Amino acid sequence: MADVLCPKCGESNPAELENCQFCGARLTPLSDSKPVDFQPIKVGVNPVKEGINDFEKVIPARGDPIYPGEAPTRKNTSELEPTLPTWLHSLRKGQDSTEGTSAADTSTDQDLPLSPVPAASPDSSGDLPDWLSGLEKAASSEEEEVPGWLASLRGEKTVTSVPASEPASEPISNAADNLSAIPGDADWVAPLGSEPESAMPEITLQGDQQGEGESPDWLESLKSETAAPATQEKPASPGEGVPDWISALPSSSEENQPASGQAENLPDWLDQLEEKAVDSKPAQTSDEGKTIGPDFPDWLTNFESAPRTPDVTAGESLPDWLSGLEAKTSPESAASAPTFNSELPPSSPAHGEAPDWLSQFQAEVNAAQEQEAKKEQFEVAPPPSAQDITKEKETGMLPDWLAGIEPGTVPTEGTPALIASDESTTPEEKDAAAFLMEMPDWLSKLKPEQGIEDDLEADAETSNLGNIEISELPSWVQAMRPVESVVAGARAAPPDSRVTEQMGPLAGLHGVLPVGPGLGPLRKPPAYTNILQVTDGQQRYVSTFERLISRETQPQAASRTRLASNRLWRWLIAGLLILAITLPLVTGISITQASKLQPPEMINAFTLIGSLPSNAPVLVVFDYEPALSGELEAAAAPLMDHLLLQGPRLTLISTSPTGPVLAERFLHDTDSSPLVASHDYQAGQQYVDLGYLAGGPSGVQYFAISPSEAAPFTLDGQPAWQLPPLQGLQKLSDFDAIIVLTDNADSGRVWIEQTGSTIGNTPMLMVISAQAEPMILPYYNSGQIKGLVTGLAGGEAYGQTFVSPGAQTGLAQRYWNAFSTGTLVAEILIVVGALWNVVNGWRTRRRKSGEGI
Amino acid sequence: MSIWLGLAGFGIVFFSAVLMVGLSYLRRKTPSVFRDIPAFTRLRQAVGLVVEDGSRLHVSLGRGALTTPQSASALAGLALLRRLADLTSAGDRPPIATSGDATLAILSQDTLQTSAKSSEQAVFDPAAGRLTGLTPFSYAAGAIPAIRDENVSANVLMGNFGVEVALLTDAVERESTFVLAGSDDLTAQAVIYASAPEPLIGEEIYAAGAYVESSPLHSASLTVQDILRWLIIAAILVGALLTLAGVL
Amino acid sequence: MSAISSANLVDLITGGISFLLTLMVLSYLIGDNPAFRVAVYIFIGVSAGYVAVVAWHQVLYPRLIFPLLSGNLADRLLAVVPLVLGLLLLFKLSPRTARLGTPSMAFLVGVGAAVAVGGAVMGTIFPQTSATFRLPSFASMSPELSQLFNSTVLKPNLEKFFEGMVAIVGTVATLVYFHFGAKATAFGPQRGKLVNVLGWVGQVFIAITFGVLFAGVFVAAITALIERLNFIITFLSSL
Amino acid sequence: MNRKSPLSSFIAITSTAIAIASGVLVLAGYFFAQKSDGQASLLADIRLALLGWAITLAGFAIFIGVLNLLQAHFKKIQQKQKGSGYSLLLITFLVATFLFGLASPYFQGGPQYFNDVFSVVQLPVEASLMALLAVTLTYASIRLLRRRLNLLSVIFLVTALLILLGTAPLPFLGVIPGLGDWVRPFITQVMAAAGARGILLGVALGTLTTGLRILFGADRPYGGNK
Repeated sequence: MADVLCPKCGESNPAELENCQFCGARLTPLSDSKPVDFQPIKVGVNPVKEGINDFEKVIPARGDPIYPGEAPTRKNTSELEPTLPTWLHSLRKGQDSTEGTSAADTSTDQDLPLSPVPAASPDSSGDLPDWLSGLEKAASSEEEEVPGWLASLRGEKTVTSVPASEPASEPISNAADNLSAIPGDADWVAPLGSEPESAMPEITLQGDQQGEGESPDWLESLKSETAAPATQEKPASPGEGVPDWISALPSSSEENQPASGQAENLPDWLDQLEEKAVDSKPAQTSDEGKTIGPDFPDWLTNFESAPRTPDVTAGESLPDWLSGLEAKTSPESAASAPTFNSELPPSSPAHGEAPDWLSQFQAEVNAAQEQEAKKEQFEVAPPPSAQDITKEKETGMLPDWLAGIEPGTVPTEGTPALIASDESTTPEEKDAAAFLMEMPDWLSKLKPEQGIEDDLEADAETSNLGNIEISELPSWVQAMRPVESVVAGARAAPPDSRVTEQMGPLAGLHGVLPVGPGLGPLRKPPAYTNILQVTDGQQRYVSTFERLISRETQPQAASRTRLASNRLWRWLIAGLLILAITLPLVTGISITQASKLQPPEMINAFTLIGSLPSNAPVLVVFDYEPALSGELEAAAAPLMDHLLLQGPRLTLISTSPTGPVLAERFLHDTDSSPLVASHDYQAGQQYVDLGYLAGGPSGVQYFAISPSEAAPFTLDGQPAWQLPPLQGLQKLSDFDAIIVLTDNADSGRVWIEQTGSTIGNTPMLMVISAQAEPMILPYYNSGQIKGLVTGLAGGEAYGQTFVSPGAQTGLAQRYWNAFSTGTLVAEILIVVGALWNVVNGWRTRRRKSGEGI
Repeated sequence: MSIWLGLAGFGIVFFSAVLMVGLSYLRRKTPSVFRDIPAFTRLRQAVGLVVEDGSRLHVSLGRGALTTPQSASALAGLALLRRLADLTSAGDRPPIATSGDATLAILSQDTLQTSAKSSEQAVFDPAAGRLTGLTPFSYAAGAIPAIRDENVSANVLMGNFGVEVALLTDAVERESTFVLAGSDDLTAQAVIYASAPEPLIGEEIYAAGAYVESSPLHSASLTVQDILRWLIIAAILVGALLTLAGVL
Repeated sequence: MSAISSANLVDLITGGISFLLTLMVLSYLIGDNPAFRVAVYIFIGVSAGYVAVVAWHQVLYPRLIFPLLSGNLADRLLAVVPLVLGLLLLFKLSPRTARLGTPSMAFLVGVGAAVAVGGAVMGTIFPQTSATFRLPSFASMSPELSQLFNSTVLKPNLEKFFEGMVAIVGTVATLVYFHFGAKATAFGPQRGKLVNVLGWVGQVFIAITFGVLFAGVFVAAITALIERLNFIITFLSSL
Repeated sequence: MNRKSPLSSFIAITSTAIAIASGVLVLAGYFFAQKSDGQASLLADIRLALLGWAITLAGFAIFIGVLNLLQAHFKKIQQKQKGSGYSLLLITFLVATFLFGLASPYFQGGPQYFNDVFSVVQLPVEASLMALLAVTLTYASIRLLRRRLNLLSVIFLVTALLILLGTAPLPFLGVIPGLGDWVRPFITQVMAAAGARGILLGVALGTLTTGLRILFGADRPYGGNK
């Protein structure tokens, strides 16, 4: 690049000149622009928007842009100028802030060209030791300009993590002040300071002292920029970087105010604050993405794709970076995992390209035919966003947009990814994740190069991403142009009013960005878009995009159609089961001989009951739901029959509200439990119902410690412990036996574990539903339960072992035949049905694959 | 003896508490990676579809009373509900939360209200957080209409259920909508394993926070679980060796 | 005479209601229908009312009202706290005032969390861990070498030993399966080889466990079906 | 959540304080329940007191819940929403049951009649719902292989079938020898017990961390901001 064209007059000047020899307009910044420009933007939150609004605002401040109507071919280099302010501004900000704090900066500037890394380290070690290390590591592994990037990346990291918690925790206004009072605020200096270091290498390559010369008016420009949002903190300034900043703050500070006050949950609110502050990044990168005029999609795709280069290269050298990348996949979003994985491969080629892509870009700056090539892309570039705008307008599917952006930002960025795990508390992030499904499809369409070909495969999509990195940068450079014209028109406007742009694709920016907490990208945006001048070219893309959307909704329909429920099967099962059960019940024929199984645990229960003295105090716990009363009554009837024959004093209690009634019913209802009801036990004389013991485990423990305090009253509200059945009972161990009837392994465990310390030598028996067996049996094996009767089978076996004197058959025996036939039918149904389903599924799958081929 | 047991218990809790805090700060620098749980991936997709087609999300929190150890699963469910409520905050209709315990119902209303406020939705319908019944089966039966009648396209059953969960999964199956189900109760898990397309097994329900929200503290909790897990395994193996040697 | 008939009448009515409700619920097998809905809503109403009554008779009255009315000063003071917290809960009835009830819920949640933690550590982690390594010790197995070959001592012990080993492997493998930590790779998060292998074994154990539990639930369900059908049959036959 | 009034932030702060304090106290009561002499410690007493309050409060909450239920269904009826007839039914039976239950102790045979209400309405419906599961579960296990066709599903089904065969006797054959007395016990008592233990331990770990997050005040389901 021997000559530089003056942005103002277009005359060519020697490269070493910093001002145009003809018109005096500044020249040099241009060349610095590219490297620094996209660094801050791609890397972190603020840089992105800073970049943007710098770009908006500095344009007027800086020399004349190209005049509208001038042929791009002639003005190719000057077209690039618009891009200056972005980097320049961030650079300046960085510098003056660092000047404001540490004079070391200027010295570092001189050092930098010689050895970037040491240059960065001295004052980085000053305030940000942690990224220094990363910087050094990076430097070792990267070529010339990469250390700078790394530094900035590192810097960004600290930006987000260090100061974030500060402003976020205080009212918005303070936060805004923090922003405006940059040199004063240490937190601010850290991140800002980190940026120039990152930028240094490039700066020093081309005239850095010039950069310092200008500092005063940058300072004020910087001030104006930060002051503006500070003063007007309202949703109307989305295009702004800083307003976003703030808009992010309310969400955090607001949500955290209660929290921030209290000391107890310090860890919580602290990390929340950090999260929130960090959120501002994805929040508004995406917001800009969807709201800002045509060029922004490309911006973003650029900025997202660009950082990939250093990160991935670093990824190999720096494990923690890599982990940073990994971090995206699992904790943040399972959904993003697939896309991320699929993206990694292309990204590695990407980093291969990016460095030379950089240099190549520098070379290209002045090459006209290159510009031509890019002009094509420029024509292509805006539409995607045009589509987006219309898209927001019609369908509130912004999240897709976000999704489209996120995968770019999120998995690829090294350092931000570290933060990303925090970010994901923003709705936006979630949405992005939630929508990642659709993203690949249409994002790929968004890429101008990709046009309208649609392939849903992730790898195809990622290959697109790969291309973007190389091809799209020019398009955003081009994209500056319309903005130029706008700004040129509004040049005279004061710094603040630059916020509100009247026309051009960027117009309406500010009405657009959702500001404020929880305003997720899912929000349907206000109808600002009607002030957009939609060219027929954009119209074309709108229609294209609608097509894309319509296509995109198809997989949704597909994913909706799950296995349809099969009524026929249900009816068949129901019919057969009912038939198989009813027949034996009605006919009463015995087709099954009595169970010969005599489980040892059942035998133990039997002998234990048999060994009880008469009038022995026995505690019976009714801990089952009415739903399982059928099974438990059948299972427990023989045992209870056997027990009542010994004439014990019963104490009934239950930890489920319905237990007491079930107990009463079990003791008295002749239909449901003829065996037991036949003993006709009398409340108050032979048994006491202590009713419902509230409080679950703690209630049980309370009861275990002091029964009379935990359950002072009977079911009908009279003091229980004076009644005859409870005479002389104080402790749990005073009972001769404890019998727990439960359908639920948990309540069984509770009784075993909570009473363990106070039960003494009192044996505990259990009658359990078959479903609880695996969890309860171990306690029998470990001796904590002395006997166990499990389900219908256990009851039947008990009935076989203990023949009631009245020779009545219990429910278990009556059910036994039906049980055997019913289960058999069910088994057959399961086997047949399962096989049928397997074959069916296999057939359909094969048919599908057949269609696929 | 039981004093020592108590001390040991305290030790474990204290240890994990310190670990959680410490890790949650480390996590900020180097987040941890967790194994893929497809159920959560599908949940995200389902939630996305819910917002898109204006249908509703239904979260059922089970019936674990707060005063019982089963409360934890419900609390995990509530944390998930908050996230999902935020995610769907811009959807046409807020999610429905059904529960079988009064305290849970109140908490679900609080959660939904908080989410509605933070997402600046003026309208909050208290009927969105419902108590559908006070006994397990009445709760399940009461939740069935919510699944069927309210244009629900995605269901999340997370909390303390018993076998009655089969009624819910069956109702969902009849509607052929999405369901993500998990419980701390083993029997319920078995039923879910058989009847739900997206079962969450064992402690996976407690990982929901980390997988859907991934705040440092949540991912730290998972790491703490892993650490304790291996401690327990070590204890088991050592104990086994000692018993073999006859020491214990 | 009239007493008997009236008793029969009562039985007939009660039995008839239960019979109808049973049929209405079972009609769900055909598909969701109004009859089922009616039965369910009646059921919800009744059960809610029932639980509320139980809560009053078994919780609020003995724990709150009784101490307040006829307790000593300490009792009353102790009862005042839940009374206040309970009254605060009333604010939860309206979304506008709901905030005022928050402290009560916070109290409940705090206690609930503590109960959960305490129960998990003292109620599950300790007992289950210690229960896992119940192996017959070799010491008990063979006090003397001669006894080692005494099958009456050895065989049951060896069985126990084998079972104990399976139990340990199963428990450990299952625990390992849940291990969350992983390394991100190009193919998504991957866990270590050992973890994967053990985790797979664990999955098999989990599948078996669920199979057993599922069978148990199924048996319980089919027993309930038998009980219901038996009820229907007996009722019809009693007509 | 609440930037509006200092009151609400005050409430939020106190609430979190209450949650953490009560939780820590109860937890301490768990671990330091006994003094060295085996007597219950002060912490244990405090814990019991707090639990007592919690239980009472839960009782209160039941009434709040019932009122919420009534509110919701009243609203349905007012807005003439679909199914408001059911709501009317629900409300009627709820109120009737409740009033009857409250009054029952105070007239002759009241409790008995109240129990009848339970066993006439609630019990049959619940039992029938459980009975429905017999069909539902059969259907589910049939669909399982359609949903997830993998080795684990097969193992699951085979185990379930083995257990069923080992539990229920076959008509005319009885329980298959060896299956009921050896295979089933081994699977149930050894393998399933081991798996269950592993899962329970895992669940306990999850419970532990979840509870701790509450005790940190990190998760605040009670209308905090998380």
